[in-house]
Amino acid sequence: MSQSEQKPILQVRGLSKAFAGKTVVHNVTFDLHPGEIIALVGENGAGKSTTKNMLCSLLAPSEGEILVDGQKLEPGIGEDLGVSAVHQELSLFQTLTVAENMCISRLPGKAANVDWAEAERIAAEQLDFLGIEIDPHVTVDQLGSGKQQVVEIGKALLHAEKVLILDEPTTSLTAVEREKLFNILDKLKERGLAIIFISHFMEEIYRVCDSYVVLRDGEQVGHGKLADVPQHHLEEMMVGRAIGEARPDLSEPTADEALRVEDFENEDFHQISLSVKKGEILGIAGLMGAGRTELAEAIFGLRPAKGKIWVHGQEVPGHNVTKMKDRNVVYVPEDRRINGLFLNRPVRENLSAASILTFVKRRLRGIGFKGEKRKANELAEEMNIRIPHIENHVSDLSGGNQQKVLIGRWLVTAPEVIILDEPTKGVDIGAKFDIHATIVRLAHEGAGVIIVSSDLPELLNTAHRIVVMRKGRIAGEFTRDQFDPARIISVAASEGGARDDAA
Amino acid sequence: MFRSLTSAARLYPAIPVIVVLLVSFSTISPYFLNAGNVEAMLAANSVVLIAAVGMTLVFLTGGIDLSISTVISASAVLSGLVMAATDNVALGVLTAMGVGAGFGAANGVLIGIFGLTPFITTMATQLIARGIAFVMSQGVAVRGTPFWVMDFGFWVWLGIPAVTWIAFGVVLIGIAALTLTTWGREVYLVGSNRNSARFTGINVPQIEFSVYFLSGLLGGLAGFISIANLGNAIPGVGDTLLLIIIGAVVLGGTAMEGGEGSVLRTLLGVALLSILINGLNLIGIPFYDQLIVQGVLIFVGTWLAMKLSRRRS
Amino acid sequence: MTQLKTLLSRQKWLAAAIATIVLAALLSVMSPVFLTFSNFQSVLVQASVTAIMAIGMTYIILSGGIDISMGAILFFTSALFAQLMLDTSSYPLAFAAAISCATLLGALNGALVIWFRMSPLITTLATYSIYRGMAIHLTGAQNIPVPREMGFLGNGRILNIPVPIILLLIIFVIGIYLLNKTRFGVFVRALGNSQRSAEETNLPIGKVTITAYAIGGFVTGIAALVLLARVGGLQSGIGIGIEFTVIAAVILGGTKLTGGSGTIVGSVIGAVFLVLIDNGLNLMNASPYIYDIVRGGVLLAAVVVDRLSAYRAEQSLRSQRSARLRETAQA
Amino acid sequence: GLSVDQLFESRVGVNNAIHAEAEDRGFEVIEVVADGDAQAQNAQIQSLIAQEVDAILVCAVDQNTIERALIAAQRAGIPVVAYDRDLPESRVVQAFVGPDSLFDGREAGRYMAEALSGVEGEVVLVELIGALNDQNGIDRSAGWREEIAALENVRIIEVPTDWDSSRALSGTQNAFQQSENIHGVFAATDTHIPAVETVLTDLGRLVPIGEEGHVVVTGINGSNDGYTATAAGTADGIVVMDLDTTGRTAVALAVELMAGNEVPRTNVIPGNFYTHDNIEENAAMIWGAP
Ligand SMILES: Nc1ncnc2c1ncn2[C@@H]1O[C@H](COP(=O)(O)OP(=O)(O)OP(=O)(O)O)[C@@H](O)[C@H]1O
Ligand SMILES: Nc1ncnc2c1ncn2[C@@H]1O[C@H](COP(=O)(O)OP(=O)(O)OP(=O)(O)O)[C@@H](O)[C@H]1O
Ligand SMILES: [Mg+2]
Ligand SMILES: [Mg+2]
Repeated sequence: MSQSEQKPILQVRGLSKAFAGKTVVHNVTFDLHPGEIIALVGENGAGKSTTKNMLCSLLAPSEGEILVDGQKLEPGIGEDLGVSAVHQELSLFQTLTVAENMCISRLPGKAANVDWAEAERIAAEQLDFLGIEIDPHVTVDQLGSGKQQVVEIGKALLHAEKVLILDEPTTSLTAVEREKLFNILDKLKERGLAIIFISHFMEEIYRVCDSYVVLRDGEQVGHGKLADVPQHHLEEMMVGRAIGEARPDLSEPTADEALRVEDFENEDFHQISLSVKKGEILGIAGLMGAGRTELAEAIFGLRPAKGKIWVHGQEVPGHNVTKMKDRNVVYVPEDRRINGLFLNRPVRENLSAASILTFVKRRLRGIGFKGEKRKANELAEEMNIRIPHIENHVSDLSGGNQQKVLIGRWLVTAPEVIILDEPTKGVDIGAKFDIHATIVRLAHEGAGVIIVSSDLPELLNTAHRIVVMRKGRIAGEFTRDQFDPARIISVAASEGGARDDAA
Repeated sequence: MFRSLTSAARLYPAIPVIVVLLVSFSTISPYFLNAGNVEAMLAANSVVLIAAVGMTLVFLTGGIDLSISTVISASAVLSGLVMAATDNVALGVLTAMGVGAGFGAANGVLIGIFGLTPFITTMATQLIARGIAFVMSQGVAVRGTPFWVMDFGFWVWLGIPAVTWIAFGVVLIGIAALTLTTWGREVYLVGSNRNSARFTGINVPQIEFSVYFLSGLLGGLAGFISIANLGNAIPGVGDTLLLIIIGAVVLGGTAMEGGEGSVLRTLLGVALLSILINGLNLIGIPFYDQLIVQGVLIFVGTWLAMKLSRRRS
Repeated sequence: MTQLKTLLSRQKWLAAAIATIVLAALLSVMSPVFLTFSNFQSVLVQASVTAIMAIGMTYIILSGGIDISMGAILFFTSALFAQLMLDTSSYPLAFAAAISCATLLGALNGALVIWFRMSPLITTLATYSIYRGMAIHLTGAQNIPVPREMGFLGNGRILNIPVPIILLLIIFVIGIYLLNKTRFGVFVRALGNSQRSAEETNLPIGKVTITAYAIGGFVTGIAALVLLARVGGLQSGIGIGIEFTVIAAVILGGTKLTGGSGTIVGSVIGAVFLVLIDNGLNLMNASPYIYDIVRGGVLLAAVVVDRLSAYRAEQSLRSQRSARLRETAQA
Repeated sequence: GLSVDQLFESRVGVNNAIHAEAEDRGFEVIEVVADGDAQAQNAQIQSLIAQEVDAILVCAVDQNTIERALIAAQRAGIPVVAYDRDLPESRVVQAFVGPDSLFDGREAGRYMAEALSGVEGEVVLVELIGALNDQNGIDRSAGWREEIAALENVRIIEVPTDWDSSRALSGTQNAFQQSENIHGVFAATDTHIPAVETVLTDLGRLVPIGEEGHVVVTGINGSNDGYTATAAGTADGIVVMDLDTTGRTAVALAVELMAGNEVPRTNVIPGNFYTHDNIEENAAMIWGAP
């Protein structure tokens, strides 16, 4: 209890923000003490990232004030006051090197003569502290998204003297790296850094945080010590209603094969053979850079690969995206902003993009989009996508809602084989529950499902079978009765883990 | 009523600017709304309008077609030569469209299929088209255009020249194709995010090919229209048009980054630019001061337009 | 060999360099005088104006912008210089006015882009028209001769090296230093990568953008004086249209049109490449009518070479990676 | 109504004369500039017609593509005078006043042919060609070549310039790389002469008239550039156009036509050839002279 007697390092008073007249954050008030980790939780679109943006002085609040160490936070001076943040959408510069990225806002040496050797040393030291092997010389675009996230965290840590804000920092990390990060947070806490931690993973929150602030539709609906609230209570505060135990019933897979690949091979994976039955959900686990995404993309025909592939027992010669789509195979990509969404197009068009021909009624084939709006609205409702209007650009949505748009797009195509890559990345518990339910329902209806996920509990929850990949090869397979988190992780991580970077 | 007016102004931010220009020019100069002046303005801008529709398609996918200006010249010259030799107008139209389509297809294959950068590639084809126009014509106008073609340039229906009707037709087809067909939708999606388009199973090379192809085709048509307008085909006819075409498209509100814009906006952009230039001429300020005013108005117009459309979202 | 390919994928300007060497080799076979020292020097002198401007344009494009008005700035600067020389005959005044005016006009482009959050293309299209109008307004479309001794900038020699080449070298060295060793240089490259990230990282976006455009203006001012000195006097419309050649040089040199990655070396090589085409045509006494066709053809060949080399490099990276994968699989 | 193709020095010279003459006679001039765009010029002429001007003076962007607009002028009963650039095919233009470019070219050519007639062996000449689509430029070159043909063993290096001095510059530079012993340079416009001087200076071959190794340089126009170079003796001679007379005649013709009088169709104002020896005493006759 010594914390609350200390002077708070960050005071947030009546913070509000409105975009074009619509209030998205309203009257948020809390204190943060040195050495305290506070969880900022809420559903998708609750206003967490907006709050973060105000706290690191990227956005000016409409009302209220923020005091850092007693000093008022003015726009743009966050870093000078020792506040820094890891943003939900990475803010790295792809063609700059790791060292350049990490040191960019405080380059060593003079403005007219930057000391690059020093910058590289600082970066290397920081990466070392984070316990990950990344060459500070390589450009960021050569790193996988997991490593990029680590770089981003390292960058923020370099400048966080008083307050560090982490907005969903673990979405691209696997269990091993997450644990590393949490240990680091513990260390930082001991050093007296104050941390705001935004996450949709309840286990993580209970693992690292001391207290919590709950936002619902922009309102602060709860604030206190974590030790005082049980998890289900916290969840209820976020959602505003009681939620049931999220354990979907799995159906029995049939004997028919939905998809089969044999001897798949390219520069990212080696000798892969696997099959999914109709009605079966196959999980693929592995560390970052294990080659799961590449495999999934290759199966869908987005990357060249040697090997054979069967859909519904029929071989697909010279397979490519069009052929796979024609056979009702779909792929929901991992990175929604880069490979998934059309950010400056309306939600409606994003939902219909994969199935324009079947999405709407047409009198003449290929002409007119009658009924598109209605169907898009229905789908948005079905997926529980929160948007003011179906014509809003996708970029206006919160992260979780964007993810739902992406999944919704593919679900309307009535897929028979569906490959999902990190399907619940950045999605709140309610939405995650919805998405899992949808996946299970698809399996019930006879689709073959492959889920690639770094969120092990998710796989344990939904999969019939888990295949573990390591360095581009299949390193193990577990059926439901053999599920054991510790063993799965050890199979994924043995021999030291991830691939080297710097190809 | 008022609401729908303001919302139209937000969607098509060029409209209020056009209205202001129209009102002020017609007050200052009694000749501005004179039928002859309006006809001349419409006819002269039909070439730019047709080409700008092509450029809009390319812009929507995030590309650029620098060759469209000299494709106009090349197709005009070749079509002029064919007509001079055969006295056959249909053959002339076919040649113009064929030459345009040829260049369009070349750009389409190089950029869409082989993935070359649009800027340099179309700059190269721009030079080649210009060279062909000059080689074939030996630098001078191709004479011997059938009388019918020139006469066609004079036709006026409902106060609007025939060539302008053709341009309007192109605009209408462009609007329909972009808003009503799957192809149009895919053009927007490719421009919005190529990766996502590929991951969604859209045939990106095909879409890119198609926009450059159509841009070339429209360049060809514009080349033929230039013959009708001018009476003869000249090898330098398109040279000066490139910046005007790009200016009109961007002024209308179609972004070069892709995924945003429309043919209707381009129509308004062309209208705005041509009203501006014509009006400034009538007011009688010297040429070089017109350039300055034009520049300022292009800037202010686009800025206002952006302000208005920002407020919408 | 594989190393070369890897290098190719990293250093994008190498492709342009190779294309230039191939073109030079071709020309030396076709024309005996091509490989003379004096022709080499003459090519460099001819490329100097474009190359100097391309260095500035590289900053602008790297930062995610573009400047269509560069040619008009060149025109206006030349006009201002010539007019001032005519009126006052004062070199210091004319030089200072021309260079600072060019820098200012460049900076104004940047400022408009930043203050009004406008697309660089439309902004500089507008200023292109404005600057050009200002230039004609200033001189009334008259030609104005410049004093003979001005010629020193155009064809004087220091240590037997032509002055334009010296100027190019100086700007080249400063350009490289600025881009690679200073804070500003990193910021420029960062800005072109992602505007959003730059905002979130709290970079001084306004200052960096304005400076990049100002540099473009500054070097255009220098290029204007060199060109003026070489051409011998102001001509109405001088420099109009040169921006496309400059942009082409930059893009040929491997800089991405959308910003973020590119090099100064590449841009200079690109400028030399473009001059070589004309040099070759002149040397071979080609018919004036086919100039554009050959230019277009060679330009096309250059992009194809660039694309092919990138493709080959990618392929070799792939095969290296799969070989490594197979090794670990066997281990 | 004054419809101009493009603004540059010599055109402005004629335009000024037109403005002056028209003012003397009490007319108002509406000037429009097409900036090299044939379509724009058509539209501009039609808006001049719409403004009910009394007469149209036109310098066409392209001689063959302006007929459409001119026919409209004819229908509206507005007389049309072409200046500087003839419209030989036009059925509308009632009078033309301007240079005789073939004649001017011949003048420059004759001088060069004579000056080089004593050269033994091959004579190498550089020809700086104007814009490929400008009849005046084409005619100047054609006239020059007619006279050059008098030389027996001659080789001509063509350099296209598009009237652009920087292209003239690099073209000349490359031409001199290609051939060591160039004897003469012909510039379709004498504004390119300073660029030629730059190249000659580069090569250390800028030798005044009469001295060993002098390169014969002639041009057409009458600009300050040409005047200065000729007076200094680095250029041999230039053909000077009479801009003032051209402009004033154009207005005079238009006034006659407005009054319903007959005028001669073609009124050429041939240029005068001045050499190093006589240029300074005739400075008053040269529009570009200071
Ligand atoms: N620039 C903006 N303009 C308009 N509305 C916005 C803007 N940025 C965010 N919003 C809206 O504000 C609300 C809060 O968004 P925010 O990103 O803060 O949510 P979040 O809690 O971070 O959600 P998630 O967990 O999905 O990341 C959302 O409804 C979003 O649509
Ligand atoms: N060592 C590497 N060399 C080159 N590229 C890599 C390397 N590791 C990852 N990548 C690239 O980074 C992208 C995503 O990698 P990331 O590390 O996020 O993989 P992941 O999704 O976490 O794991 P997996 O690859 O198993 O799906 C892929 O496109 C991949 O090609
Ligand atoms: Mg968020
Ligand atoms: Mg992955």
